[in-house]
Amino acid sequence: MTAFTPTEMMTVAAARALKNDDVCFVGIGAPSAACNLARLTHAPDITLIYESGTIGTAPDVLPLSIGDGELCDTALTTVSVPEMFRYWLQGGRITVGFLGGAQLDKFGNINTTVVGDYDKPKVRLPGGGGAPEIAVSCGEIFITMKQSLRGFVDKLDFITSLGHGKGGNDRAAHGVTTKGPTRLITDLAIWEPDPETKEFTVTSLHQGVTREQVSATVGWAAKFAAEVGETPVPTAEELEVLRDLHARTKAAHGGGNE
Amino acid sequence: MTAFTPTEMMTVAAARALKNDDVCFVGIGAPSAACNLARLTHAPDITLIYESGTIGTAPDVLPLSIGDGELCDTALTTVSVPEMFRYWLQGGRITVGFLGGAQLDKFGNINTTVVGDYDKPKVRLPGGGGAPEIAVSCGEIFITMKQSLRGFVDKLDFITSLGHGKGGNDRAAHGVTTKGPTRLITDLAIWEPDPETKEFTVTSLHQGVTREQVSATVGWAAKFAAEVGETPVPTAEELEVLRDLHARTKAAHGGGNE
Amino acid sequence: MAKIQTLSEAVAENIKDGDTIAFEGFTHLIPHAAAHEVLRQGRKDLTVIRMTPDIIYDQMIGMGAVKKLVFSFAGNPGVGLLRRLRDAVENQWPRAIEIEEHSHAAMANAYEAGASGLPCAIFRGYRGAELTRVNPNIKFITCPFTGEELAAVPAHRPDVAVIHAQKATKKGDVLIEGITGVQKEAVLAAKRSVVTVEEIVEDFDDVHPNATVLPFWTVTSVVKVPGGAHPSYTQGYYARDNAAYLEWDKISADRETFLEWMREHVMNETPDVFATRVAPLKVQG
Amino acid sequence: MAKIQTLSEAVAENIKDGDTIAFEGFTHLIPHAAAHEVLRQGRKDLTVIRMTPDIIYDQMIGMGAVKKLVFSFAGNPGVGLLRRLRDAVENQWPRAIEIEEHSHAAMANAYEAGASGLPCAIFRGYRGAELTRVNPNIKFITCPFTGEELAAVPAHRPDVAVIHAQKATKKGDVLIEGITGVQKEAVLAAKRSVVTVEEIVEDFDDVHPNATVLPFWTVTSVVKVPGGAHPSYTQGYYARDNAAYLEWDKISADRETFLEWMREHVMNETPDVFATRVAPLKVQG
Repeated sequence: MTAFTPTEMMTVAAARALKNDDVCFVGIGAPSAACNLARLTHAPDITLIYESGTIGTAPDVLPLSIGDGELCDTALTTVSVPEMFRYWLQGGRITVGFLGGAQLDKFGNINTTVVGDYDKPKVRLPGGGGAPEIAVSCGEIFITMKQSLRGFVDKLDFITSLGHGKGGNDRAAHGVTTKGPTRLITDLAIWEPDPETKEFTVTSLHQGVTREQVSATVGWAAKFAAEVGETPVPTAEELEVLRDLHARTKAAHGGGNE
Repeated sequence: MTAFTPTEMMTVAAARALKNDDVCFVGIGAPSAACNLARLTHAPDITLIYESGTIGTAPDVLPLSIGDGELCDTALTTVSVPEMFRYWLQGGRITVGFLGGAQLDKFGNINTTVVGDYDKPKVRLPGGGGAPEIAVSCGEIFITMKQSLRGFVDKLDFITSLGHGKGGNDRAAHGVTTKGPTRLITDLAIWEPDPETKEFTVTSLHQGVTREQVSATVGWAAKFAAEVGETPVPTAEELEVLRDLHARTKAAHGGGNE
Repeated sequence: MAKIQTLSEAVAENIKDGDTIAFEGFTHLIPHAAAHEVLRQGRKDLTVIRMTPDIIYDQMIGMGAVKKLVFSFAGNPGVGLLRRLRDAVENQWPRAIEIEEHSHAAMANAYEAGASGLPCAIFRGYRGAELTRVNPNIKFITCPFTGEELAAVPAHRPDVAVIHAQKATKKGDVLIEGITGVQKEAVLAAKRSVVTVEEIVEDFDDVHPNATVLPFWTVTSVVKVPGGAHPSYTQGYYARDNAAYLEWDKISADRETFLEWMREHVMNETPDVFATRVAPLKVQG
Repeated sequence: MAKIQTLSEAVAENIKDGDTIAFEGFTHLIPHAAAHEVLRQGRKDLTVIRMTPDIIYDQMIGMGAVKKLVFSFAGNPGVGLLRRLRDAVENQWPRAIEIEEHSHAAMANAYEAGASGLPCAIFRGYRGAELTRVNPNIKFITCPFTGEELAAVPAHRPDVAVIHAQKATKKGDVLIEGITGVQKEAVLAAKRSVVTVEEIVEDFDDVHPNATVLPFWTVTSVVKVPGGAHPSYTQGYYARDNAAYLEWDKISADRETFLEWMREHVMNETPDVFATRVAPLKVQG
């Protein structure tokens, strides 16, 4: 068996959750790697959309931003940004949206706006960007984040985008009909919302990870499903394709940086 | 001096009212001939827009419809119909819109919807198309119509598009800030709204036309401005360009009809 | 996910009695072949939406397939009135039809709102226009920032959109070029869609990056029907058959002439006839 | 009617102290050269609108030219946070700035509404999102047909829009290709506009009929500035200078380093330097 990093495990686990007929709203970083890994392995017909307007894109290397020329060059078509948010995202055509952020709570609500008070922030973060509407317009949301006490908090400083709100039916009470976060994929585990409370519960631990490690890296009392599986390790093919993708990316972008 | 028809006089008079920097929303028939005559004579930089989405079009022959391929082929760009009505018409970018119709009243209100009752029409006309918003969104409106008792009526059967409403400030009372009909160009005369009452008054008679002829072909008591001029007859150049345009049009479209 | 099908299959699978259907194409790319197949399959009680009903709906109305018409301009473009539509509205022949009448701006905005997943569209429209009196689907809302009154209409959300386009890929992606009208919006607003095309190609790699393209997963059914827009035109393929538009004025003037013509040229024909109709009208591709 | 001018003339004529300006370009085609000229001419108290402030506004904010920022995502794309913006928001250096914060959807809709001549945009947005608490320019209206609550934001109507594009004609028509972002909407929403371009050509006769084109009469000023989007990219001309984005993270980390860099690379430079900056990044046209 090949050795792999926790980040690789996270990316592979996210990729596996995608289906061949999914239409994904992709963000930069782990989601971009996961979506393109899925496209290059089990989901060749998957549609990848970046908020810059590129629809059905198939980049040979991972983009540096959501608006790289490579995304446009390889896209089926590129539309304006207003059209992207109106016809495509709000139009309800996206099956899976990826989100992540500086802070996450146990109901999948996310903060990417400020640490501290909004008017006198300790750290001014980038803000929501597409997230507030991605969170409510996509069929479902996958969240990818590395676990840490700083990021997995009991109470967000600011709710940038809605997950399951206060849990239970709170999402529907906001007039939202989409599923919201159905999967939280971290470097340690896979979490899914409890069907009733909507609180994230661990349903699968990555190889070699203990419940204690998981609990020690979240700011709330972590819950575990009745049956917790072990995430299958990355296959040789998954690792090879992912590493090739990263190597091509480094060669392409690294070259430009010298 | 060359002989000319009343329709030619009407088209030439309408063309002369257009300026080199106008942006015109063109309809089929007399407006199309007038706008293209202006473009081929004194207003080479005029922008002609047809509601099919063609912007900055310069057809060599007059189109049969507002969506002929020739319009697209010669346009600077062609946009979708929603964009045309949103960004271009409602966006307030059109300086002059042309309207005409089955019935016109003395305040420039127009009916192209029904003769008779709306629910039990004697004649079901085509309807408004772009007219309701052309009438309020263009900087000003030129109306071209041949005078007749059937068309120039005291009371419309249906108000398809707003002119000066009931006259005076009625247009502004509808929340409309554009000028509305500033010129009515017929086969007999040029009419302009009275500055106060907004009722159309004859400001220029075409050569050889009498006040009696004008009065006899409208269904209200025609008013004449304090000073009524005589419309300068078409110049040799105007007639030549117009007739060439019609000849090219007949040759192009006639051929397809045989 | 688009299926590449025959026109007969596409209509049978996607268009049902009582459906609300938008056949779109603004002067250009009018899906006549698909409409004829709908008539051959005997669909009835349809609610048909279209900015410019023209000949395509004059035929459907005259054949009694239409229960309700939603429209903004009902003329025979460049020719005159629509005589079958008039006969239905004025004399209820062959049946009474309901009318929901809008302006072009309202219709275009309603498609745009449908494509955007919104329940309604707002626009600066209908001021002083009497359609507000006869169409209960025109309302007004107040801008919460300026207090300005704006017109509102419900979004179009047809069961089916039917359009004609230049090309599709083998996967079912669709390319529309030239006067694109409201077709992209109509397809995105509809639950299902049938797209007839002039040709099916390998891919769109040589197409402009910002061309109007509908991805295969937004389209239900793609059918190759060369000439399928006749007597309207397809940019890059064939010109408008103006003689047919002029002729329609005479055919549609009389009920019996109309029925006879429809029997001969529609009911007893197949989609293949469209290729022969446009053969004399070909242009440089 | 577009004037073909120098960058110095275009900025002097169109951009005044206190103006509301949208510099747009979504990752692609960011008008850096124009922003530098605004700084050189010492404009101040600007309200700047932009979906993604990134380096261009980090520089303007750091130089104290900005009074208010309207935005939706303030990061250094692919790199991290914007350090000059943070210093202004967290420490009021070199001055305090007002913040009006939206989502991308709200910003895109606000430009679209501005281009459409509407006072506001409506969309399905901000549900459960806390920006509604801190931004009074987010309101809600009720759909008159379905009763659904929809978010509303005021239209963007900047005094000036500033963009970079591939080409202009001699008349001043502007062509934008590739990732077109919100630039067309920004120009149509604005009272005036300054457009820098890579080259000026005779006409657009060889361009796709549905390409994104702004006619000359919608544009105020056109300026040829090859490389004017550096360190972002211009599709068909040159690639993104990723090293510059990474370097910015270090330059902007310290106030003195920042000021020194701005003096050397912006305040004491001319627009001509942009052509030399992109020379090593050229791609096949």
